[in-house]
Amino acid sequence: MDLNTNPENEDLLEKAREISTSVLAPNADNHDANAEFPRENFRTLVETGFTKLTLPIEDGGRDLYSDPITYIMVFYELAKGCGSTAMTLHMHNSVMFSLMKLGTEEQILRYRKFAKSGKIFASHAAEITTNAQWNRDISTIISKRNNQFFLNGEKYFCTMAGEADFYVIWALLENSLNTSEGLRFAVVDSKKEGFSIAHRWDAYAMRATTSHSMKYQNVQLDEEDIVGKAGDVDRIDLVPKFGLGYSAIYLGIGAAALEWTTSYAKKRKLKPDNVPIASYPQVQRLLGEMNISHESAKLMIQRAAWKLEKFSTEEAFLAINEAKYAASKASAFITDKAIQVLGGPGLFKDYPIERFHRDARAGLVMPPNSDRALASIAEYYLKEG
Amino acid sequence: MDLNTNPENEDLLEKAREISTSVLAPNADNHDANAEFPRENFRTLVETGFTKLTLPIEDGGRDLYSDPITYIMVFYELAKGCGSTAMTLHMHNSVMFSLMKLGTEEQILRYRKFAKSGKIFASHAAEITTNAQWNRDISTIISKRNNQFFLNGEKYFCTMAGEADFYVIWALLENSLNTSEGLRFAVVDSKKEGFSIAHRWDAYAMRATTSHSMKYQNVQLDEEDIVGKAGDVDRIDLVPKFGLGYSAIYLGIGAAALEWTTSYAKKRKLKPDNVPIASYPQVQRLLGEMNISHESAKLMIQRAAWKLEKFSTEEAFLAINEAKYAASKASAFITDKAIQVLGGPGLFKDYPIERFHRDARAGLVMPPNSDRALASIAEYYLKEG
Amino acid sequence: MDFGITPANEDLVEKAKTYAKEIFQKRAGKYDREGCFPRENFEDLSKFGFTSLTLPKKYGGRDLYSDPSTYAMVIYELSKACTNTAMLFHMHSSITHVITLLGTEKQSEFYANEVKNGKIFASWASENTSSLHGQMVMDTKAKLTKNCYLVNGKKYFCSMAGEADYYVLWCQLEDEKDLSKSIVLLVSPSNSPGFIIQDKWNAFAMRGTMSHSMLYKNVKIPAENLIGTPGDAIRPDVLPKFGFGYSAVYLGAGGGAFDWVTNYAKKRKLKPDNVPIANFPNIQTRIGKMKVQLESALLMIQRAGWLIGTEGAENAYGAINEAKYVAAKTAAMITENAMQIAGAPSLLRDTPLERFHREARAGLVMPPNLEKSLELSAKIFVEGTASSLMT
Amino acid sequence: MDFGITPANEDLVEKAKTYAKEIFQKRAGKYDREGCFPRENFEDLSKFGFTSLTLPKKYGGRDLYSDPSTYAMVIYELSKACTNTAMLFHMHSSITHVITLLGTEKQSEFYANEVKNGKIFASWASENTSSLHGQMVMDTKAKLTKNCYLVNGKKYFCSMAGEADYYVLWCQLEDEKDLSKSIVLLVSPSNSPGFIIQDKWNAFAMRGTMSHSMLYKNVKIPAENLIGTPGDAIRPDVLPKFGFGYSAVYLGAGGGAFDWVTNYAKKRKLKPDNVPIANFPNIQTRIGKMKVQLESALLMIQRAGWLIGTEGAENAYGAINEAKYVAAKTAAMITENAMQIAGAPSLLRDTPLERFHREARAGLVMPPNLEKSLELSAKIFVEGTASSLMT
Repeated sequence: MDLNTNPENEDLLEKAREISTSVLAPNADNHDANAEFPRENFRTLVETGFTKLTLPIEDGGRDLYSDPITYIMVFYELAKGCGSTAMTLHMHNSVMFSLMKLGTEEQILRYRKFAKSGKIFASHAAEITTNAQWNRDISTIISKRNNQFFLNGEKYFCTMAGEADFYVIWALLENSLNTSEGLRFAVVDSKKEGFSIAHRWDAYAMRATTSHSMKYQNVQLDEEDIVGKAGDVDRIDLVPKFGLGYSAIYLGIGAAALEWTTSYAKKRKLKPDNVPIASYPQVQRLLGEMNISHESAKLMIQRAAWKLEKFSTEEAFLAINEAKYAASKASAFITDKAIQVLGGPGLFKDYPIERFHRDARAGLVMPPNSDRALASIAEYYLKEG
Repeated sequence: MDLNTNPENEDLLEKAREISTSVLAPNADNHDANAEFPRENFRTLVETGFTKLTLPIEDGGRDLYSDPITYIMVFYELAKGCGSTAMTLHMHNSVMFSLMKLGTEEQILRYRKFAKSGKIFASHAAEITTNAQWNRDISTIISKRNNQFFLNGEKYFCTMAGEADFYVIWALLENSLNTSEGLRFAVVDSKKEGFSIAHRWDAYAMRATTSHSMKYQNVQLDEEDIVGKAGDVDRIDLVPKFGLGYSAIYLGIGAAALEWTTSYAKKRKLKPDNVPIASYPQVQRLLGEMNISHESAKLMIQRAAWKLEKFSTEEAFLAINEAKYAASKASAFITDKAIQVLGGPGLFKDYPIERFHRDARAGLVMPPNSDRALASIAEYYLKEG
Repeated sequence: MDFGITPANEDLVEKAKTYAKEIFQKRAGKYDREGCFPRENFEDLSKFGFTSLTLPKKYGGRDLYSDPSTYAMVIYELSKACTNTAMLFHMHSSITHVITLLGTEKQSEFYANEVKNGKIFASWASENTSSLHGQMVMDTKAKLTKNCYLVNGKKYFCSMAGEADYYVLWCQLEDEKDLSKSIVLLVSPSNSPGFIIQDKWNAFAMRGTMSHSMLYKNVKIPAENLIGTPGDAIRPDVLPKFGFGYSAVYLGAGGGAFDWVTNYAKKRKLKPDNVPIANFPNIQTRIGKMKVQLESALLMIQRAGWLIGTEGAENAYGAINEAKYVAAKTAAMITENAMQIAGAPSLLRDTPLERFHREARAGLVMPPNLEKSLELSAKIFVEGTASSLMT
Repeated sequence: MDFGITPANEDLVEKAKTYAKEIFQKRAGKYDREGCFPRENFEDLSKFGFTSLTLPKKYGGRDLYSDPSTYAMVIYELSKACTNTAMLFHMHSSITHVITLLGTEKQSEFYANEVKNGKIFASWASENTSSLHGQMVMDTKAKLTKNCYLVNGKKYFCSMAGEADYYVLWCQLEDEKDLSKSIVLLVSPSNSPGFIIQDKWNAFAMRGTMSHSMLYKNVKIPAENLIGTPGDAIRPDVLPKFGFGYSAVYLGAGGGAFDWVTNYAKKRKLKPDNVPIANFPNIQTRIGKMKVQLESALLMIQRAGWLIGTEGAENAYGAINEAKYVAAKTAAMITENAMQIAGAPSLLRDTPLERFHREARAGLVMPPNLEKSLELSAKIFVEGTASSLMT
């Protein structure tokens, strides 16, 4: 099991670290407080090529889904600076990857061009459910009347709603037999008519993702806006890739909490002892637990990425689910303990800890939530084992 | 909510404490090691009237199910000395109580006489399942051929198998419509023919209960050996009473571990410090957790008993389930932490801690096991609330 | 042990439930979001007579600290709607109780009257020692000059700073190191000069408590505003009472989340099953665990209350700490599970779950902190006495 | 980080799996119940060449300590069948490795030959300091008189006492306090006079390890049986290796329970449902949790192994402790859940669950204990170095 990142892509990791520290982190609290999309972060990300990570190399991309270990470590690093930015960038890169795989030649050329010019693509899949893992019960419909296609429906947790340039909306062709046959990606210019925000994203966590609920009313589509064909949903295995990225991002949030808390504990002194609290046994116990929890979860996401690289998505599916569960749990745990290390000041908004704590919580409840992840791990394992 | 024991029955508590310390505790490790029934304990319990606790006062009993708080505190104290003894005595007293409630006048007179002369009654209900709470899927059958009744079937976890004087076997009349209509108690002299031990009780926990699996092959019964009539199973609400006693017994085991560990921690010193380990913060942390866990669980069982006294069994059902779960969890937790306090020596058979640890485990898995208890708490609460 | 509500005070718990449900619940989100003092709630509490509950009966109060279990249940019910309000109500009720307990007849009458006029009292004790460290250190000093105390120092977590009408300052008399002889309570009208808000309270949790850091710069307090004799405030029959109420406050965050989410689970249906999620085994397991823990925590609070009532706060010190520990843990565990049950929608501010989750978090870190609670529980259990452990 | 088994040694893990399943599994219950040394297993291990795996290649070994991950996986597989055997195999393998690492050419050759003749080596270090306290204290003293060391002292947890052919004694040279200059390893044939079993090993867990307490009364050991130079045994590149193997041993108890119970859950059906209990959501949740933890623990062990291999045991010290912590916690958690899944039948000795549960318990208390592991992890993480933390 080789968990090293590909040397060819090492530059990306370094760049990610730099952007994370110097651009993302300084702005994160503000974006969080105002629940606003980190536009200026994206300006940097476009400039540095991070919006083209998954594009083919001949297009100036890095084809990074062929090196999943680097892919996840990049997002792990970015998430340390700002979870919301990392999440939205991951959505963009993942959906872009799918469009490249599923589009017709013309579509591919078109989206490439947009991507190269810095356009941002959002992926809107979730519908109202809970506890469901990969929801396939889709009621957003593409219908056809007089050679004109129309999109109608409602989606939840639409990251970058009102902010992306294109929305990639998971929808069913009217009258299709089942999801496998009828699922398509409607790729729609966000400036089109018929979109409305049904419910603003005023959330506890990941506030800067602006994941509003969106309503689509007779959004007009042309045939070229519809990507994919029957069976593609089974072929592409996109959803597990999303999941792998989530795990890296949620773990990055925990890693940031660990780093910040450690450096705090090394400096903070209390009267009358006047030694850093890092030398107290209670604090060491907490830091030890946090550190171990982070290390194990990191190995779990690296292993999942390695499996994705070496084997099929199908074969990596179990490991990806395990990684998602482990990473979410670890970050929730780490940020809980971080607050304990700080004590009362752990509640202050002056410190980023409470943001890390909130953002990490999203990992536990966003689909696939922990209970569902566990059940599918068990089902899958019992079938295989 | 008055959680005091009835002053009239205070003598029982004191006696229970005394018997527990001076008779039960000294023998407990031996009975455990040899998986043998604590016969000499029962001699003392018969002499001191503890086998007649639930009989009517006019029979020299104490009618103790009318004072459930004292009842459970008596068994809590006894369990500190020997969990297996407390468990088997509880089975005897509880099933005796039922016979007094459900028997015909002649039957009652007969069983009273036996009980007064020191006979021990066992209650054999469980059949092979797991995860089921109150199993009603009974396949032990009472059939009738030519005015003679026969008992056939197999039971698991038959406490005092081969040791009690009478077995009270939960069985169904042949061809009955359902459990509610057909359930009867077959009260059988243990010396009758047709009993065999299907599987010896060589268990991890509660070893001295000799809870073998029993097989019944054409055990002959007379009509007078069959107690109860259609609908009794619903009326009597016996099962929750069993459950309440379990919770007290399992908590008693945890309480014994807490007491023993505390006294150990006050004495044990380590080189080079030479202060009792009770003064180490890590040990205090553990003892604090153990103590708090014990206190809360104790309140939970007292509350359940209080509800059983003041309201119907139906109304106390939720609290009893809650108590069973809380007590089992608390004792498992306490005995886990006790081993941590001791460190390596926690593994020694020279100390009773490992027995407490094992016996406490039975509380988690014996029916109603923890998962089932939780589910029925939720179901019941959601219906009520 | 005879737990539960004294019949004579039963009306108070019922009233608290009603106010909570009909009035305070609706306002809780706003106070939290805007981080502002729940003034309307305090106006109502005053109108309903709740702000004088802990005053002696002769001053028109209900002497509720003599019935600690009921006192705790009132706080618990308020907290299930608005944890901030419950916390501040507890601060006000405790300090007015202490003023009339330790004060002179004249002082008691005067301040009781002020309470009945709707005045609100704050009490500020915390200094810059972390919750990790046990010993009390008091850097705020009071110096007697002529008829006035001159107070200088800095306090943290000053609830209702800039909002209350009276501040009760915990300070140490200069030139005396032994806290049990030198700690004093001084009452100051909040409009006296010298109170400076140093760090605005902008917190993750308990946002409506307005617990700014305060600087005292030569605050002048008339000598007659000294309550009791030096050291009284940390008398073992006085100090633990403050801790007792916290358990009810924090458990309320758990109780509120539990009520909300069980109700949600009964109604919420998912495609394609179309049965309430309350029927799912995993959700039932969670609800069962929450329910058992909630009941245990309530009993631990009632036990502490019963001990205060029968044995005095000094001898209830262990039980008070244990109740705080269990309550804080339980509230955190319940809100965690409640969010898991509700799933992704729990992140939205439309549901109160994320608010309860944050409030419960405060219970885990605000003093007495969990580690110290455990240590105290062990010491008292092992040694059988609480002596000299309290400060 | 390139984890996993070196292809050259892949056969060993496969063999270990096969032996475990076909031979050792069946015997495990007996050794546990009777509390006896797994002699038949050691005879087989010797026959299969496993007892010389850690010897240098030139002495016919496989130098397996140079491939720590494979070493750990071999132990893990053995432990899934019989945790006692795995533990003793690890003790023997580690001390024979250390002998050939620190010993002279002549010593190495001699003892390697003895291993190949089927001799078993034990290593006794523990003294009566509790796991709660960190610092190593050595009261067993060796005094050089003429050509012999005279050894006196008392040791605890002496695995294979009365069973092994050679005992390696950890003692301190008299008149030198600094352990790094005075701790010595002395090899003694087990039939030398002066070894007295003081307390028979009668334990709840790891019953087959025969870890009696031993008294040394004027045990005479020829001076030439000194291995290495004083202090070598606690050299930072030597000592941590012992700890590394424990994680694989204890995790094996979890792995064994996991395999058994998932298989059980697939087959076990209950009336009236008649579907395997593996279909029940609550059981799936448990299995999912167990699986994730097991995978994480395996990775943590492999990471520690990889670090030993690439950076040396000294620099892997933090990772070794972390692996031990996670492995012990995981094994305990898995056996706990496995018993819950199996329900009441898990109490019966017909199932191996209660045995695995007990063995896992040993992992929680045997050194390095959990508290110390956490502390070490934190210190190394915070300070970035393991220096001077090891003894």
